[in-house]
Amino acid sequence: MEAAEIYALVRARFPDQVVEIVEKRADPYAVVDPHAIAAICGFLRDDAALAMDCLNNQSGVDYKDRIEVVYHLFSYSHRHSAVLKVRLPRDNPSLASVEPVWNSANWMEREIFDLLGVTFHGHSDMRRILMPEDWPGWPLRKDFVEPLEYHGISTVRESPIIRLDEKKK
Amino acid sequence: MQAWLNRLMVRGAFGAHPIPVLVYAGGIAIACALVLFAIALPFASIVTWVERRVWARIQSRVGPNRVGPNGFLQWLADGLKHVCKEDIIPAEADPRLFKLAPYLVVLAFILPWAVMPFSSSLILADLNVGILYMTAVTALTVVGVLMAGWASNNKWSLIGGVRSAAQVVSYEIPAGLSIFPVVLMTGTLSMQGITRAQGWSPDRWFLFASPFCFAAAIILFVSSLAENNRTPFDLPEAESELVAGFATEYSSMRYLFFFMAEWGNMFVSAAIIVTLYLGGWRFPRVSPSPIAMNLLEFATFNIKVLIIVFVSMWIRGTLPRVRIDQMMSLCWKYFVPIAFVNLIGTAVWVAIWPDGNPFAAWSMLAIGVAGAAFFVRRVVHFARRSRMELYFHPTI
Amino acid sequence: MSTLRTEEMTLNMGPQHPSTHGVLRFVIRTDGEVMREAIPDVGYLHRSIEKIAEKVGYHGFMPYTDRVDYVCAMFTNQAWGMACEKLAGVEVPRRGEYCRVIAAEFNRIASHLLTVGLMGMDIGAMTPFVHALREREMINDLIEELCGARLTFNYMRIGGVAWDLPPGWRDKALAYLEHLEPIVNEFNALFSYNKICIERLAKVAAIGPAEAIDYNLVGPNLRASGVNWDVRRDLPYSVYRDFDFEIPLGSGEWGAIGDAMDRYMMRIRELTQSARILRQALMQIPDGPVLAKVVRNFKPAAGECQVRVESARGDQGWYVVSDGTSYPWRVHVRTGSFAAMGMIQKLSRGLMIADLVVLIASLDVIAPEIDR
Amino acid sequence: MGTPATYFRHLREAVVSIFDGMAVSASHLIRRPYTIQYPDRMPVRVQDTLPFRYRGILDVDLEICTGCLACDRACPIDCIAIAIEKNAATREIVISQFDIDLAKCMYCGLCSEPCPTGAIHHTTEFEGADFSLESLIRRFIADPVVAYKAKKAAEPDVAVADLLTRGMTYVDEWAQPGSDKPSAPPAVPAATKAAVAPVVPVPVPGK
Repeated sequence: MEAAEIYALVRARFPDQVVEIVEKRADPYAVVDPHAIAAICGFLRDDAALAMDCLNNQSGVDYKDRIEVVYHLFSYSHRHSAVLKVRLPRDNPSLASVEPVWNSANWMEREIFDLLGVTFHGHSDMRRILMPEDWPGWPLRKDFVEPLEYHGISTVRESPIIRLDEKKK
Repeated sequence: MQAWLNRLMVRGAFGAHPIPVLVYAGGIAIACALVLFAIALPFASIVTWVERRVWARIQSRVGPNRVGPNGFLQWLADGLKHVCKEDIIPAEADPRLFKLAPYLVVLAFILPWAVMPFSSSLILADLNVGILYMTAVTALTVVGVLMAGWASNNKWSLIGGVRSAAQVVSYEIPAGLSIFPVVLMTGTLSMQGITRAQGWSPDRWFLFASPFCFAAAIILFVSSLAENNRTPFDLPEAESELVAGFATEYSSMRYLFFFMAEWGNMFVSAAIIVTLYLGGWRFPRVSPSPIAMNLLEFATFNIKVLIIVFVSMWIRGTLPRVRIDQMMSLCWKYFVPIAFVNLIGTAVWVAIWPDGNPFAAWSMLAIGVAGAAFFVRRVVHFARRSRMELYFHPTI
Repeated sequence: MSTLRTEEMTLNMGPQHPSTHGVLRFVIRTDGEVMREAIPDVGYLHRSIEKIAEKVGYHGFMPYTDRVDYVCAMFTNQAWGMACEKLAGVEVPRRGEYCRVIAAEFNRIASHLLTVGLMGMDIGAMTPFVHALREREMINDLIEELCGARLTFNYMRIGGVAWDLPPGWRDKALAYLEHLEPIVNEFNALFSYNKICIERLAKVAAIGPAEAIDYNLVGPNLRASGVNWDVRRDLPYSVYRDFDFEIPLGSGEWGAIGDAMDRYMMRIRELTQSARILRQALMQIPDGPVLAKVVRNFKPAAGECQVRVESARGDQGWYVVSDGTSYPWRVHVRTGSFAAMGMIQKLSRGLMIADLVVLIASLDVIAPEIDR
Repeated sequence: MGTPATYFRHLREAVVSIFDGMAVSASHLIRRPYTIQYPDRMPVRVQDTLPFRYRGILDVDLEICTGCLACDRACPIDCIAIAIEKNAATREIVISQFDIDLAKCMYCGLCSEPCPTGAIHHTTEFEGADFSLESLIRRFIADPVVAYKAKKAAEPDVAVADLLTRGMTYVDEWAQPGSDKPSAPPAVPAATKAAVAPVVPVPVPGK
């Protein structure tokens, strides 16, 4: 099934929750209402015609004015894929977890929480995964400033090269 | 030796009025020290070098070849290195037990040398319960290992120690049961008695005496691998699971003791197998001189032992490690029943042919030779199939 | 036995542990030898590669992709190249695509050799490990001649590859493939079909097909569970359409379907399939340029794309967002090891400590790929 | 364990497979080890056995450096620092600094790729261990030098002709974007051939 048909089916089922469908791209996507994400994902997985049995990729993107969480879905039984997007505000973004729908979301949501600060409620184990527990800030946000030291360990190494030519770079 | 000391005493070698007990004690002490420092410790050390070279060749590598000719002195360098290292005792460990454990392990490795039948007269004490003594004292290792695992106060060490205890205690049973067929056939427990009951030619070794003996010898060999914590039964120190098992917290000389004992024990258990099943030191009587004969017998015994040790190195270079439950099921479901069958079978065999059955011996020997020939064919097959260059020189 | 009071023990395994491939850490709750649970703790090798991508530009990020999965860096190279080409609509010359496939398949063999060798080491047999690494060295020699590096290849560029095949390389590569097959048989006789090996691996941590899909397992791990899916065949990229090869599937012939033995054998079987692809690719390689014209200041149009590449550790998804400048806005890599690692906590329940080591090795998790 | 049949099947499988495995490992006892005894027991230095494309420590031939800064721009980690000044009168470029921080360099080869003359190139040298990070900085320029400039005339400068040949051979190894290079690249000049051909006593697979 083509991506457009999938989005049409989703729109038919959730007419108000699908915000936008962008088709003229390499990978077309649908933007959906964050409050309905768990329901839409449940529908996508359980509907026999769609049967999106695999959450292939889940990632977050910080667009400076908003944060998007992107779901790349895939169906091994029908061999088709779809992309869902959710737009969230940058202050305290939070979203329903899709872990009850696909177990693979567990770690990917932890990663998004760790690096972008999106909280997923309904997640079984919302902890930092890659960064240390006490790391300040969300590293993949565009306004993140790396602390100069962490527990007394310097995080930067001064370049030993002194550039004579200061204009460049 | 007692007679020899008596003669010296009569000649006045120890003064006018020697006290015999002291002389005997001194003599035994000197002899023990000789065996220990001239044979046991160098053997245990040198064999580490041999093992590393054999292992390396199996793995297409070269192995240690820098210290001395072909790396022969590597063992000395390693020993020196270990002695020079800091002896660390963890703060949370039980210091007394922690220090005691390596000595117990070394003790278990030294004691069996007392009854080691190197040749017809080179034996410290030909106890009439020699083989029983041997199995009893080698089992002491487990006390040391368990103690080391417990005293280290490290969970990995503890698991290693407990695994070792489970393993050694379990495999004592098939090992013991595999000794009895020979005892049944010879009616003696003395090491020399068992050796003398066999001949120098393979058809008069107990290995080929009957199918039961053959199976018993294999079980004894595998059990001895397990008792010495050798691959495929190196669970107590399982490097990839338990870091270094019971030896995790040890360093310096104490660590060396554990591994000296491990390699030394290879010699001890190989000696048991050689004595029981491979004709011991028996050699055809080619010279009337007792000294020459003893030397030849000594060489025969050691070569046989080294071949068994080599096989165990070779197994170490081939097989993966079994899991603890498989190790247990191998012992209790396979070895113990088979060992019992061997025991009963041998009893029946001895009842039918009290003096052995030469036909059975020759056919067993033929089967053995055929197996070896087939094995060589497989080796040639694999060597030919691969496109790697052949290289027969033992060193590089 | 129910009256026997036992106490649970908490063990810390890693990050410095001989068999936690790289720097993984597990907190293990065990009851004697049997584990209640192993809780993975990752992040010890986190180098913020996704953040670096936002700072170094499209061309400059290529050497960093080597570090995403340094055991099979060709695939990360290729995925990054493909993502950029998809964003900017660059067409790679056919010879370039062939060079990519040849390099990548050699890398797959090298990576699988490492995996099967590590499996040997993890269950206590050193010899298979050294033999596998010896073979890997020979491949590294070939790749070194091709691109000048043995581990972090940086062979591919946006629009093709950086070097053409050197003179005489094709014959050497074909000769190596001739050498590989008897070695694989020998390896099987030495290790794979060894009774102890089969006993250790069979029936350990079996994963059913539905479960594997649900946890997003990919690549050989997924196929070991019987799911017939290979990106090279089902979403063909590059020139994989030109080749005739089989996708081995797990059958559970040693125990349960999708057990550690199935996953292990999947790699052994893919060795020969990769050799088959390589032989065809080396014979069919066309003439022509290997690198398309791509401007130095590479600025794809604003947009986003996802590419999927069948790496040695399975379907690797690269999600790249471009905002039209010369720096990518966001790069996200979804790797096979990350998904597999997320499953270990569930699979570890009821296994023995020795089985955890087997489980890690059979899932072929590589720390840099998890942490990135 | 199951039936007696499976019991004996297990036994037989174990014996047969261990027998075969032992045969394989025994067959390796009579094969030549693969080890290269780096660094001392080799007939030739290992550096001389490495392929021409090997990406070792960077070297710069200042005599043919054009001062175009392409390498500086291409470096993803800024480990190259070049300072140039354009002399408006003579239209010459004066290079006053050319530093490479080898501690930072990741040997990716992106700098030598755009070099027009092959001045900056990877050598086969890789032994870079040193006692301080400072000593890993290679400073190629003590006093400012005038950058090389390709002459319009056909005759290249005799003094740098050899360097240029070497440099251009190096450049030719790289795939040129869009160029229709022949499938088998031209034979490498004799000087580099020794480096390409394997001289090590390495068992070449398939021989």
